[in-house]
Amino acid sequence: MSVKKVLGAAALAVALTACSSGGSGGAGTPQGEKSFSVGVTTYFLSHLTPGRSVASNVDYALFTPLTTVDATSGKAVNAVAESIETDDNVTWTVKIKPGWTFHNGEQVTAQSFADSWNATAYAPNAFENNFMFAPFKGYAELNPADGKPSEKTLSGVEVVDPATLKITLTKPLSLLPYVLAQTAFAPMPKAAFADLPGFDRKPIGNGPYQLDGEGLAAGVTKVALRKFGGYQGQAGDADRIEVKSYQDEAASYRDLQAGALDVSLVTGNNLTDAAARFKDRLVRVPFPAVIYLGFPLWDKRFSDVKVRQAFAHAIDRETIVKSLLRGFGQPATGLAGASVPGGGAADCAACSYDPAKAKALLAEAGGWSGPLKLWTYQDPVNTVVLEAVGNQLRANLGIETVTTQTQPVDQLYPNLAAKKIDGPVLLYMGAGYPHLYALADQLFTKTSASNVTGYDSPEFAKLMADAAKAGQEEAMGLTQRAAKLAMDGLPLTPLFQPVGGLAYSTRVSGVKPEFLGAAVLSAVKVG
Amino acid sequence: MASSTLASASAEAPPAARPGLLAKLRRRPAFAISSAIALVVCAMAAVPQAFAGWFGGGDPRKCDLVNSGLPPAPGHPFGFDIQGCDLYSNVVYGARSSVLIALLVTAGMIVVAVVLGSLAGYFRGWVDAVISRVMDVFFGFPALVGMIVLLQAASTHNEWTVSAVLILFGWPVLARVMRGSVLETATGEYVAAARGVGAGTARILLRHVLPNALGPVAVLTGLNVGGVIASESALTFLGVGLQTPAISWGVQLNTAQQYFVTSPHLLIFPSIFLTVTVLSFVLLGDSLRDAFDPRLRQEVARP
Amino acid sequence: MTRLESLPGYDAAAPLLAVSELRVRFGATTVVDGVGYEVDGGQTLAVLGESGSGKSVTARAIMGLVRPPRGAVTAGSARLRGVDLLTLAEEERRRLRGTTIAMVFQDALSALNPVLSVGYQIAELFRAHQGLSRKEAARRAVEVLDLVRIPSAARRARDYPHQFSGGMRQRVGIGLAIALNPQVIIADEPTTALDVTVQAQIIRLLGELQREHGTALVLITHDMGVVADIADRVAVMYAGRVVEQGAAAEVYARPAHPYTEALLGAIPRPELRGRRLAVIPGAPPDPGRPEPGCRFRPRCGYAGDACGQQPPAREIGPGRLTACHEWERVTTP
Amino acid sequence: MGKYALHRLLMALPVLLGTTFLIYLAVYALPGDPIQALAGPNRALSPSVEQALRERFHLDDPLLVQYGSYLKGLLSGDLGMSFAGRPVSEVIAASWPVTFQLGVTAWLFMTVLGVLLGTVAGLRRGRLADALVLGGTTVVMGVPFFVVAYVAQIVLGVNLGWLPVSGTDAGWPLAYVMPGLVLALYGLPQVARLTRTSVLDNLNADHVDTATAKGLRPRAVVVRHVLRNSLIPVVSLLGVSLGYLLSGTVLIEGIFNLPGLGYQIFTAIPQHDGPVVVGVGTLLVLVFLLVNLLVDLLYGILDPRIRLG
Repeated sequence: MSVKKVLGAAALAVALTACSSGGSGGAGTPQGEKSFSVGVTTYFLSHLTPGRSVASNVDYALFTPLTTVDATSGKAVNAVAESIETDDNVTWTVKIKPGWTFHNGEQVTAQSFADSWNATAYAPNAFENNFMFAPFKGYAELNPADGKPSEKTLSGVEVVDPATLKITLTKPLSLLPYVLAQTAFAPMPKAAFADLPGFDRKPIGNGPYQLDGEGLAAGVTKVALRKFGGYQGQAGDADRIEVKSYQDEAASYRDLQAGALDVSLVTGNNLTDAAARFKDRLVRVPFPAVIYLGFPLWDKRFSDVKVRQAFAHAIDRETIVKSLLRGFGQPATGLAGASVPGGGAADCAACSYDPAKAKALLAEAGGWSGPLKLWTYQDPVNTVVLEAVGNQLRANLGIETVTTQTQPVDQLYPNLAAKKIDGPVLLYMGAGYPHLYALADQLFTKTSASNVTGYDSPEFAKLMADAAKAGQEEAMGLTQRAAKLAMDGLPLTPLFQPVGGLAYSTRVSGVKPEFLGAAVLSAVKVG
Repeated sequence: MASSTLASASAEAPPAARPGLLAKLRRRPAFAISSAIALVVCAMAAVPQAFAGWFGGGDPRKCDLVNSGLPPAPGHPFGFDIQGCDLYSNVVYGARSSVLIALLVTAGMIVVAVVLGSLAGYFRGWVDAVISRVMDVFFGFPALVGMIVLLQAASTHNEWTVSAVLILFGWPVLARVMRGSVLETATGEYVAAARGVGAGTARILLRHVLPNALGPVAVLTGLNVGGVIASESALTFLGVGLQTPAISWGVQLNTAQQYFVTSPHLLIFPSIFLTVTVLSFVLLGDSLRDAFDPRLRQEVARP
Repeated sequence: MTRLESLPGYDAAAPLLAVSELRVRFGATTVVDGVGYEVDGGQTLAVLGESGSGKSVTARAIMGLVRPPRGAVTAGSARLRGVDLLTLAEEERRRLRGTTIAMVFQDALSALNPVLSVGYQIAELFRAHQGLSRKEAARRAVEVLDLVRIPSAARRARDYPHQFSGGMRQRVGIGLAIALNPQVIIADEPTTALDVTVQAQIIRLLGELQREHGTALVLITHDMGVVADIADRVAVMYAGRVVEQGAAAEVYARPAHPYTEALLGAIPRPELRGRRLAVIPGAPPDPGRPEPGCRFRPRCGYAGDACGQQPPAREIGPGRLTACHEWERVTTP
Repeated sequence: MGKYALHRLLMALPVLLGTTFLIYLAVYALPGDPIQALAGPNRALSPSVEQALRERFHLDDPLLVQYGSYLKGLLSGDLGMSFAGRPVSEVIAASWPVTFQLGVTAWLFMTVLGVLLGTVAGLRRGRLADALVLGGTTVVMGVPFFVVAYVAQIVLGVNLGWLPVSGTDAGWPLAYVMPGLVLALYGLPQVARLTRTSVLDNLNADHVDTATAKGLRPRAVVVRHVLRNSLIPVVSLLGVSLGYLLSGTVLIEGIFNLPGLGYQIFTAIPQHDGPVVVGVGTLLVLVFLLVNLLVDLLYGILDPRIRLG
């Protein structure tokens, strides 16, 4: 073996790979075809099966569920559903519009929905969205505490005829149309069940766009969507959409700046830069979520509501949002922001900044002794906000030693569940569907997995149950009363409602956010 | 016929005493500058309060969010960090964890490397085989990946855990050099002589082998200090090292990366301090090595 | 070879190699301080002195190996038949190296490139100076190895320096020097690194080659015993100066400098067996801190008041020089 | 030499085995719940799905049983399934070309630039070029790489628009120039400095005097007798520095959005995705060992004094 040979082999290898990758990159688009590219985080492209999807804008481009939530009115409106009717909020009859087909031409029928839902609700499939089917009758049989499930289908989902679906719940849920708007409840064609892993990579949906090319595979950072000609809803404008995945929004924003991308989410400090750089091509997106400081109610030091009120009053939300977040956020005056239907009320009395009152309340409660530890999970924004909160608590309450601790998500949540966290914890909670009920339910219902404070109020539970039974208008009022009640109990104090941004290049227009903040792909206009 | 030579005839007189190492070092400007900087950094670490107050600020914890991310202003030469604290005093206090970690890691690595390196080099045979293979594992394994895994696993992130991880992945380089030099020394004639007069293993190791084998390791460790400080900041930057409210350059840089575009001074000032510190330690190590043992250049090249 | 004649200052009557008033500085230290010696074709000049006396530096200066930043030749001349090497253009000088004047180094192991075969290293000479093809040069290299009595030269030409024994390696070193048949060979302690028995062989080989080609040989050594047999003339150096010079037999028989005398006392001789060797008390002066007067004074048994002055080189016989105020006392038995 | 190579390969086996076990142990020992990591911060899996996942990935088995079945799979060529439900072999197949191209690019930059700068500095010792190289490389050693990466992205990518900011769209070499350069900065100072000292050592070596005394042209002396000898120790550094490069891909691929092995391993760690971490990690170690074996063989060819075996 000679040196020359070794070098020669290396050079050859480089040349070969250069050729092979050169071929795949920069595939030209035919003349006259309207196309644009959009950046998303890798999380958006983790899975594309309805039962595993994360309800991202890509999911909504590929699938259209029974309903959608109208971004302007905040109401659930019919999509594939012709009508959704109920008398008691327990038994529901869904009529399906005729003429809808999957990308492979298969008819979208009641059976398509039933198949999809059964697959997700069936525990051994281990689809991540399985938990969403808990309100359905028959869920328990498919998800026994141990052993194999005795059934393979939900008894609460009944195909009456190809156009009619009958849904039975275990208890009333007036907000079902909102729930059904998530891609977890989208239909699946027969072809999917021959090869579920294959379907997850390259799903056949019923949405305005279909997946082009290979689809998802390990190491794929880019998928192409092509306009689906047979779509029955509002068709998209672009013929082709290139979806690129990034580790975080900052990376995709950098590509947007460099002109390699047309639409990108913007978060954190990049918003300030984007506001200056993109001006009117930056859309402010209020997220249907809240960032809050939760109190460990199992910790004796926080059992007195006055202590919790003192903490709540000692935090200067305005300044945190203005200085730290550069105005991209909504200082919380209540649980939910105006972007969440039913939200926007100033239901948090203790959320006003009042250091004097805070000190007085703490003194009344017997003062504070010893160190204070604040917790959150690893996230750049959380960490910075938590540190600011710590500084304010130290300054305004006179607590000497305030430390902060961050843990990975997979450590923090189990520790919270085991009540091993010994201080207030800063967390993010997004509404599962666009309704105040969702947020209140997730945070305060005793059995909810995301009720981390241990809040337990029969009065609250009663109001929520009433709301679930009531009609939509009445339900809203009841939910708001429940939220106010919880806020008075103050198991947690909201800090702010996060605001993100969507920035876009001059090549596109009509960029508007969907419920989770990402751009509605079918609404983007090219040129 | 044993031909005597002039050299042997006059060799009794020692060659005009080796010019003092210190004198030799002092003549190098790189040494003078780098050791001065290193001393200042160490002083900062020991008594930050003496430096922090120079411009009127002084308390790194005195923060006002209103000033969040503001650029340099009178009395605040480096501006304010994102929490509205005086950045200058924070950067000064940041020296502490860097220096502490550098000390801990250096000490730890020397201990581990000396123990394992001597065992392998002195006893050879299977002891050497096992220790050498373990070293191979650590050499081949992408150290950064290993460190991330372990630090993810650690439930606390302070100077001690970060140091422990850095030691774990840093010792093999030193141990290999130690092993080599013990191997060389242990075959030396005076060791054979010591063994000949019946000295015990422990005595031979401690009295004869170690003192002679330690030199290269000590110098190499000196070279390493800059790298340790840089590694700490890299780990912290990745979010697995130190965490707020710890004050460290890595933490400051980690926070600053999000604000790089709008508040570049948050990145620039800690970077300058970090760079200058690492540089001074690297240069210091360089000069020490050149002065003490030019032979080591080869060893460093072939760890 | 004919090149020398076309160079400025050529004088067929001048000695083959004449060094005069050569000064070399390393940094601020003058390590060669006005050295001069001459040697003609067919002659062997032994340059004697202990390590650090400047004998090797003088040789390297003649070869043009003393260059900034390490050191510089500050004065003097080194003439080949009248052509001053030191003022010659570098390219002209390069053409003379190897062809007209060549050098054998002290330690052949370090003087040979460890990663090139010895054949290649000798062949380089033919390629550089005679423009031979790679193949032809290789053939000639084998001839050279044969000439320096390396057994199975053709095979060994492909070997690397570390594969040779010390003596064989020095033969290769000599081969490098004689390959192009130069007129002057400077051998810098060619036997120091070798076993005693091998030393004699190497010296004998050098002597034979010199006689065959009528070369001028400058043999640098600190070992008087080695050169006693083959040297025609001797120059003794001490602390950067030549302290005594003359025909070998004369110098050996009647040293005219206390240092030479002491050196001779340091040669073990069969008739002195059983007695202690003479040892020169004290250490050579530190060239970095020169003291006024005779450099040897601190170690000299003859030192008198005059020795406070630098002794000039005085001619005390035909071709016989000494730099000692008290030389007459030294020569008087 | 063949025997030596075989011996080295055999020695690599226990090292590889040890590596897989250590990685497995580390991933196993990670506190926190892999299932929670899978679900993300805002989603709670139902207990039944959790149970199904635990069974699917054998999360409830003791460490040795898990490791045993992993090894069993490994022997039959099965690297296991990632948590995302894709075969690890597929993950590796998809990612290695990216890492390979990145690694080769960075290696080329490091070698060519490092040797060039080191040689110039060595030959021009004490002059401006030397000072510039020495100063430049020390600064590079001190500046945190991520600062370099961000600045490069903003300046070269966003402001000047010369190079793509991230991703592999532009293909080799364009997409790999910036990340390759940043990655090369890891080892570049060492290579340049070693080349410089090595050139200096050789310039002062006796055999260079011999070559000069032979009357060779100055260029021949420098090329054949100084550079050739100087590069030998550099070759061995190139092997060792591959370790740094592979480590560095973990960071660089993240920052530059390159879906390579380092990126996979970096995202797999917080997910507790043992099969991916072990598979990719072991592959990286294997590559390191093989390249170093090659380097040592090459060393033996370049330097006849080294006897392998």
